[in-house]
Amino acid sequence: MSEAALKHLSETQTKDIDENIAWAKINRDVLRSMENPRRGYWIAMAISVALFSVMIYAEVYQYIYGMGPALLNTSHMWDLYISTFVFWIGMSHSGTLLSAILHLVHADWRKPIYRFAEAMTTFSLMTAGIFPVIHLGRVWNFYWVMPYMTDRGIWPNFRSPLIWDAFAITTYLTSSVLFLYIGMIPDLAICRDNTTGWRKKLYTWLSLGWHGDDRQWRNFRITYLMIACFLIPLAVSVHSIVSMDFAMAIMPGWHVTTFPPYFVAGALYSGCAAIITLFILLRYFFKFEEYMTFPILDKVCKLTFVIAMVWSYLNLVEFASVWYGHDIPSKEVLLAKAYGPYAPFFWGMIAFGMFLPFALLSKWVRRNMKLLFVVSVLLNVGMWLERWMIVTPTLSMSYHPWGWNIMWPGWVEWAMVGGSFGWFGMLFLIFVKVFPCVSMYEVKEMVFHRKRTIYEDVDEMMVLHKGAPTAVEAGSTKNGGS
Amino acid sequence: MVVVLVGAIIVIAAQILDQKLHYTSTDVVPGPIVPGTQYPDEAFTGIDVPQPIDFSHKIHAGDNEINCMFCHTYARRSKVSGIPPLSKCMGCHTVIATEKPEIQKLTAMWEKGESPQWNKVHDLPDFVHFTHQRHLKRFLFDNQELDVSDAKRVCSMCHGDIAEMTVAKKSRPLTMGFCIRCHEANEGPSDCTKCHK
Amino acid sequence: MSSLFGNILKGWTDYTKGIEEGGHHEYEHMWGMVIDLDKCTGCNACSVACYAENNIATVGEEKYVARQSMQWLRVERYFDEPDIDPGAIDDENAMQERGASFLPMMCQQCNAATCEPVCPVAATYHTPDGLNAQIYNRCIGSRYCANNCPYRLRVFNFYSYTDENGAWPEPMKQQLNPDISVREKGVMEKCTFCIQRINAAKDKAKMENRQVTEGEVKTACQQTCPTQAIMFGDLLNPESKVTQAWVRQQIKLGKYKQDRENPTLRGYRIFEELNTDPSVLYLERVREE
Amino acid sequence: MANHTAPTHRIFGLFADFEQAFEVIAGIRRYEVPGITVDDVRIKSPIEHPEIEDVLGERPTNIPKFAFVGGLFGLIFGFFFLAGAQANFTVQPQGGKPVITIPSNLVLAYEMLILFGVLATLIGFIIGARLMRKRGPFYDHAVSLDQIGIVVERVDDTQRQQVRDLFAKHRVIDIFEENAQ
Amino acid sequence: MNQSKLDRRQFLKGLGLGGAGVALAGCDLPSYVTLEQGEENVISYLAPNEYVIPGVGVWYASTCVGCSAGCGIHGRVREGRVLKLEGNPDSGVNMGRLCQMGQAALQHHFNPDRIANPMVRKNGALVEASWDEAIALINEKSKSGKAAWVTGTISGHQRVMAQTHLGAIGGSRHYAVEQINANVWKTACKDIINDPNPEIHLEKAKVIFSLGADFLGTFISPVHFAASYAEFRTPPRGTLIQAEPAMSLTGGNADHWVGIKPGSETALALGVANALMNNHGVAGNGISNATKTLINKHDPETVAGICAVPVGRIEKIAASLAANSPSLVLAGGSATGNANGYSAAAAALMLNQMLGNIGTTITAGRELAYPQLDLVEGNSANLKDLAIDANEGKIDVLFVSGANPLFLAPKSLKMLEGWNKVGFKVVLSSMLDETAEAADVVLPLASSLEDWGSHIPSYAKGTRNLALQQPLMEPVFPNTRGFGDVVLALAKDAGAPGLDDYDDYYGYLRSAISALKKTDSEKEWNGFLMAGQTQIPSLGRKLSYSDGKITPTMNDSDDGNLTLIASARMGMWDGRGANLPWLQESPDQISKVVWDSWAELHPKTAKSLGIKDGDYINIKSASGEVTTRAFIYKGIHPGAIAVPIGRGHSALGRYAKDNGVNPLSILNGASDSKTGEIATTATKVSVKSAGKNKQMAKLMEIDRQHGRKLVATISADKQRRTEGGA
Repeated sequence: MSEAALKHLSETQTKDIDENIAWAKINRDVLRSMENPRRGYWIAMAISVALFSVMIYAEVYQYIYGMGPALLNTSHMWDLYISTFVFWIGMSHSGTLLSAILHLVHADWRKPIYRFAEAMTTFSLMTAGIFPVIHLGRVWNFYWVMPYMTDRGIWPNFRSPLIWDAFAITTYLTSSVLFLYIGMIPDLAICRDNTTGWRKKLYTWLSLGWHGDDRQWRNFRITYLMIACFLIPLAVSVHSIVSMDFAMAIMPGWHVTTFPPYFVAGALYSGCAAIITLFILLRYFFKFEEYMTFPILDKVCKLTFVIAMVWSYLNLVEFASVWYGHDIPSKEVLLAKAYGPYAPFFWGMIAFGMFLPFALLSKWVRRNMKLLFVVSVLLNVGMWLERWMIVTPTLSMSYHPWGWNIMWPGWVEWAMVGGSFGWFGMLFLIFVKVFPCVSMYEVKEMVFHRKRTIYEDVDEMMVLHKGAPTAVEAGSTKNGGS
Repeated sequence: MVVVLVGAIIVIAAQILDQKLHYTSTDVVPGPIVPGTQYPDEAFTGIDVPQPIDFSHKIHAGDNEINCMFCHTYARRSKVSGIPPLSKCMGCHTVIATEKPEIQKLTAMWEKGESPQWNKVHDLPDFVHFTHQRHLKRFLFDNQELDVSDAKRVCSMCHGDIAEMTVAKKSRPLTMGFCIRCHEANEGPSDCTKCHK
Repeated sequence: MSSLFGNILKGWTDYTKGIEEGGHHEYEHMWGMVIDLDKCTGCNACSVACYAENNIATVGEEKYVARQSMQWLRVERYFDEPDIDPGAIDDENAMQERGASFLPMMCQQCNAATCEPVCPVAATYHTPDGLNAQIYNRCIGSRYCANNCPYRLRVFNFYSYTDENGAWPEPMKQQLNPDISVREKGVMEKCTFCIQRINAAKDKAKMENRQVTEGEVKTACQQTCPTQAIMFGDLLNPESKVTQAWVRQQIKLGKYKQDRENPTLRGYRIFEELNTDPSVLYLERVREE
Repeated sequence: MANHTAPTHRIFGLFADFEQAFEVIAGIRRYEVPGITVDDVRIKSPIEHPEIEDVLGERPTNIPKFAFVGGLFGLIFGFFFLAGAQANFTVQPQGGKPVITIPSNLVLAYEMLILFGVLATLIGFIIGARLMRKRGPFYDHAVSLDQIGIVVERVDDTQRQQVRDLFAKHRVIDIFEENAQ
Repeated sequence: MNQSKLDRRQFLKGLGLGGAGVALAGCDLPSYVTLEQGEENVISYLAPNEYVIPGVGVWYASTCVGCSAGCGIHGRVREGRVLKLEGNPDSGVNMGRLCQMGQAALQHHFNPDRIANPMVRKNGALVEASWDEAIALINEKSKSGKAAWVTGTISGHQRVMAQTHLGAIGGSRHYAVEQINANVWKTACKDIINDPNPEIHLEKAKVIFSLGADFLGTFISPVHFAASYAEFRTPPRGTLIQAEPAMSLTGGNADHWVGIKPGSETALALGVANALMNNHGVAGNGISNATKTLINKHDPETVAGICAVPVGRIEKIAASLAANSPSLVLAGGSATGNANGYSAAAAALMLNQMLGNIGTTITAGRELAYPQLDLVEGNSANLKDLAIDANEGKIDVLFVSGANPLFLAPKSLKMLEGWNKVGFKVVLSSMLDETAEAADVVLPLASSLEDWGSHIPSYAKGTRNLALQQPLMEPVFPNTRGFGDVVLALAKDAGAPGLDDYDDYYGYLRSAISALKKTDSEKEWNGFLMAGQTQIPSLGRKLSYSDGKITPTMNDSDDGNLTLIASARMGMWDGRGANLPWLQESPDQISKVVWDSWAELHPKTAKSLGIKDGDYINIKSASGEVTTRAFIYKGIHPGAIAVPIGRGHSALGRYAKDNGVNPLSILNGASDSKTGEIATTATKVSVKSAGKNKQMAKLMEIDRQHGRKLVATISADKQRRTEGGA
């Protein structure tokens, strides 16, 4: 789409979706997005694979030589691995938010964009799940955290927040994969009906014999609702549990009671920011202007802003409670964050996380795709810094001054962090070419219901009884469209 | 109510399952051979280890009924049972069965002042602390029902029926599970640091 | 197959007991230590003895700079008048007027250890001896325990030190103590109060059908200390010197606020206020005014 | 009610216009075809229609029960599994603290509740929606695009034509028939 | 006798590696791989003794030769390997305690860099040779000229053996070289109180005023003094006052640490004496009038100017000494490490006399009845003599053992030039140090844990003992031989009389000690070995006092340069500990630096020179320069810079080589006027930043406790109230 057309669109697009869009066009557009990857796709894929390969190399290196090359040390036993883990867990909250919460409150503007958000949830979790494993000193024994029966009569320690993590992530990953998958079944049936070859086989197998009868739809609706209901408390519990990795510890700067809500808010925040990023990318690359519209983007941006403010508030509450709580070690950690060697990163987090969201209030920013893209990426950089600033400064300044020192991550750690983005990108790129990243049936529903609503508004039913042109007659295709 | 009921069912079911798992093998193997002890068992077929000299436990401990601790004399004094010193072998074999080829091998070594390099049969991992001394005291010397001459019944708890073996063979798995089951059955210590060093 | 649910009722009894009696402390021993900081000269003999006894790897300069060193017992040194800001030094105050302060720090064997509950695989746990044990072979290296130790007394094998370029090139390997494992990379380790010596003494006592006696167990640091500033013994044994010292200093286990009749007594435990309940009692350094 | 042939036919009509399809069901509901009730009607739709379901009447599903049972099982099993494991893990008495740690087990049992709840919901869905079975004979790709299909079951010979007429009246696009015998 | 020897040998032979092996890499295996059967071997014993039980550690007594203190040790032997050393509780020297160097002796024993085979220089390079070849070469060359021996402090039968050999090859010079010594103190004691090695009772003193004597670290017998120090600190608790230019370990434990200008210790002692006489009415019995005149010249104000110490502190020291009796005044270390060192020691003894300590805290020692066994105490004056004699061509054949003159000697002594003038150099050593690398023949010695020997501890209270050293295990390197064995063989080859009866040094030692103890019983001999020592006759000495010569003058040109203090540290000692990774990684007690040298600088000095902590600095004297990193703290006089001795090897092994710098190399060669000791605190150096900055390997980056209650300090008054001793 040309610049001018984009500008035009940004001024004229006022509805979440054009309800007269032809249903066949929806199918066509979405199915087209799954085919014939272009050069940009392959470049992105190559970058992702390259990053991921570096990660694999780093992991092999770490496997052979131990955790030393990551430059972890006696004070800093955790560093980027755990902060990046928290970051990715946070990213995963976007899909749940958009899908489940907005589904429950019947915000139907979620429909064109929730699919990729859910995919993001799943893949972020799959990325996040890597980190607790690779950060283990003896990674080959990672399965010892699982509660399985052995003849040795030993079990994991269920009191450890790390075990809670393992349970929570497993549950969350299972649930979110199912949520994504179940919501996709009608679309898989569409794909099945419109493809040939291996895709047809795949979709036939995956769509479980969906044929859209009313029993299926009814069960589908309730299943979807049930899982959504399960997912919301789950999502909250998952990030609370992740926060307990820190809040349950005794360390100053970690032992904070506001951490669970703070983490949840931060998670939703980074998730929303990531949705904006991917929204813009998908819209641009797959030419989804008609589905991922400016009004929807507006709503996402406003939502992001609101959550950003919640997060900022909780952040300030934490600072205030540390400051007025007058626990000296905690206060030292806070001051060290603000004035110590990590200060640039701390202030970067404040700037990107607390102040940058105000840019989202400007309509001009919200309509300026390139700028908004940069803003959304920076928001996530801010959130990544936040996680780093939670993990590392506390370790640098704990109770015993003997352990005070500054540590900068080694190349292995950076490779892992970069590689995690490659891994996520790789999964996501495969996803968008194998599965529909816009929910076709739900866009149709959205169109259908909105149209009915409009008809009701103008008392259209009267007109219909008088034999006025029906939607079929008015449209170029059988139903709807202009 | 429901919670308690389902919980009770789970517990009872598991108890039954556990009982089964615990005692399935007693059908196959006769009861405890050391009085006053519970004896763990497990389907383990054993591993043969070749040795430089074909020493036959059957001839010594089986046919001639030599007490295990006659040769493995360190067992009651140390954590390791020890391989008998060559001088002990030669104590008898300067006189007995000198014509056999394996004994002649041994004599040759003795004269050269070398010791045979035995291959370890029952080798616990290096991070495990196992003491023969304590186990012998618990099962043999402190056991009113067992005479010291019956040492091999105690030994065979972990080493199998050595008296019937030609070259020693690892006939018990000696895994942590094996140890744990015996410790549970006989109320041995369950503290990790007792065995892990 | 061990009984998965068989012990649930027993566990429940223990649980209620724990509630009523504030934890079921069925301890066989409660090993404790007293370190007199007035006698400690900071000579480092304890630290080297610990290296020798416990197969601790030396790491070399580079890794030491990266703070990946492995010492279980470190002798810290502090200055009373540490202000080395040159501007703040006038001629009157130009130099140290006292010596330094030395602090031997080894695992404090906390009775409410912060490291124990966070280990995902229960590789660190409390033994019936009142020790905070570390089972090396169970450790998966999540390092949560070390993060949660306010004393920073847990060290991690960031590298493998067992190869020829490691800490024990041949024939140094021959010196390794067979009573304690050599830890591989990825394993957390820490001071054990020389648990191999404790276990040897307990085994010996059991062989002789008696209790472990006072003075029978000596930790490597205690044994070598030129000024005998380190005392070690069983706090459950009322006769032991350590118990007597704790009583004399009016310090009780299980409390984080000691109601002492005499506040000028020298005994204190480090970070007692965090309620970690350490088993190491320090006696304050004494200096002339 | 004529009953001279067994009600063995199924008739499937494809409608492009959703309103007309609704009208067909409304017609059946008004007994425009004698002997055919709304219970004999199934629809195949590209989207979810709560409105049509209203017209079709209450058709209960068991999924909430599945979810409840799954969740309850997860909660109880989770708690007792963990408690059993802890009670059996003989080195667990750590520092004199309780063997069975209620708070941590509740956290984990909560996760188990959700996990088993979700899994049971999935099973309930597969069972309730009759998924993973051979698809019925009446299916048209148009259903997954934008047309709505109405299946009338248990139609006997006399009703056949009436149903076809009703369909035709409401601008049916295509009609398929099948004798279920 | 032969039979018992066989037994002993057999015992060692029997201890092959049996039973449990080395627990190596124990943790890395997944637990299901416990099935290691058939992969490890067990070798049975051939014919062990009854008490040898695999899996059970047995303790054997021996003697530590890490320094000349001669601490008794117990070595834990299991499966034929010595695993751990502990102090021997029966030893009067260390009472069961051990310092870090004693602990680390194991790593000397198991060191990977030990010499495995004899080496002979061929075409300029040392190549491995057989013992026969090496011995034949020595026998051929050693008769060719004026021979000499260089050893460290040596005593017992090794001394006898070395001197027998020296006599047999017609030499007369024996240089006992020891960098870290108390020669000045002992000489002063001999001259002034008529006992070179008086008993020093730290535990009886209520105040110790130490002029640089680092008795907890490097002074005479550190472990013994540390034990006495512990008693001294037990209520009623004594006060320690330490005066020195750079903080030593003892200074680190002082109640009052007085950082004085290097070389001004004598003046400080005189100033204190002045305050005692004038302000506290101390009479000064036995002090000559000449000395009193000198004291009167040194009123505290004057002294304060000389020493750069506030007057108040001098008064305070005097008050403390006057109020608490008995007290003890010591001098050593940096106080005696300058041209005026003897004066400092003399002044310290004078103070003791004034305070009436002689006879209470300093009492008479005992003299060995067999002076031929007594210590030849090494000193650095001998190092200087060696350099001079070698340069003057007075030595043709040189035997070196237990000393490393090429490392210790300052460049200004031209030791290497002299060394190269010596025609034939034989080094007996277990490690290839600088001296061994420059030798013509290197004979590999067994380690101290593999060798027989007898030692006289350099300091003893009460009775005198002969400390016995016995092998704890078979040689790690089978082609090495004990010092005694080698020298015995050489002496026999050289035709020394009376040695033909002895096959080896063990036989000699046993018969010699049996003769000494007038017993030939096996049981008693085993008793000696089990105790690790045996008492030998000694004669009491008697103390007297006569003033020593005190010359307080300091010819210190205040040229803006700093005074270099080559400080001695427990750990590296004189450099012999540098190849032991335990000692390298054991942080220095004060600076907490590991694996490298450092230069201590006062913050004021550092500021004026523009140097920050961790900066590389260049220290340049008239005879050379070294570059190391700065450690900035207030425990050093602003006019001084201290660099520890011990590192900076160019040889010795993988851990020592190219690690740190050697401050001895740039000393200017000045020496104590009386004893000839090389002055370690008298070299002027210029210091400038070398630019780079690198993080130092240190145990801790911080110096403060940051409000935490880590080391709490209570005032002595309060302690006296609660624990008595007021």
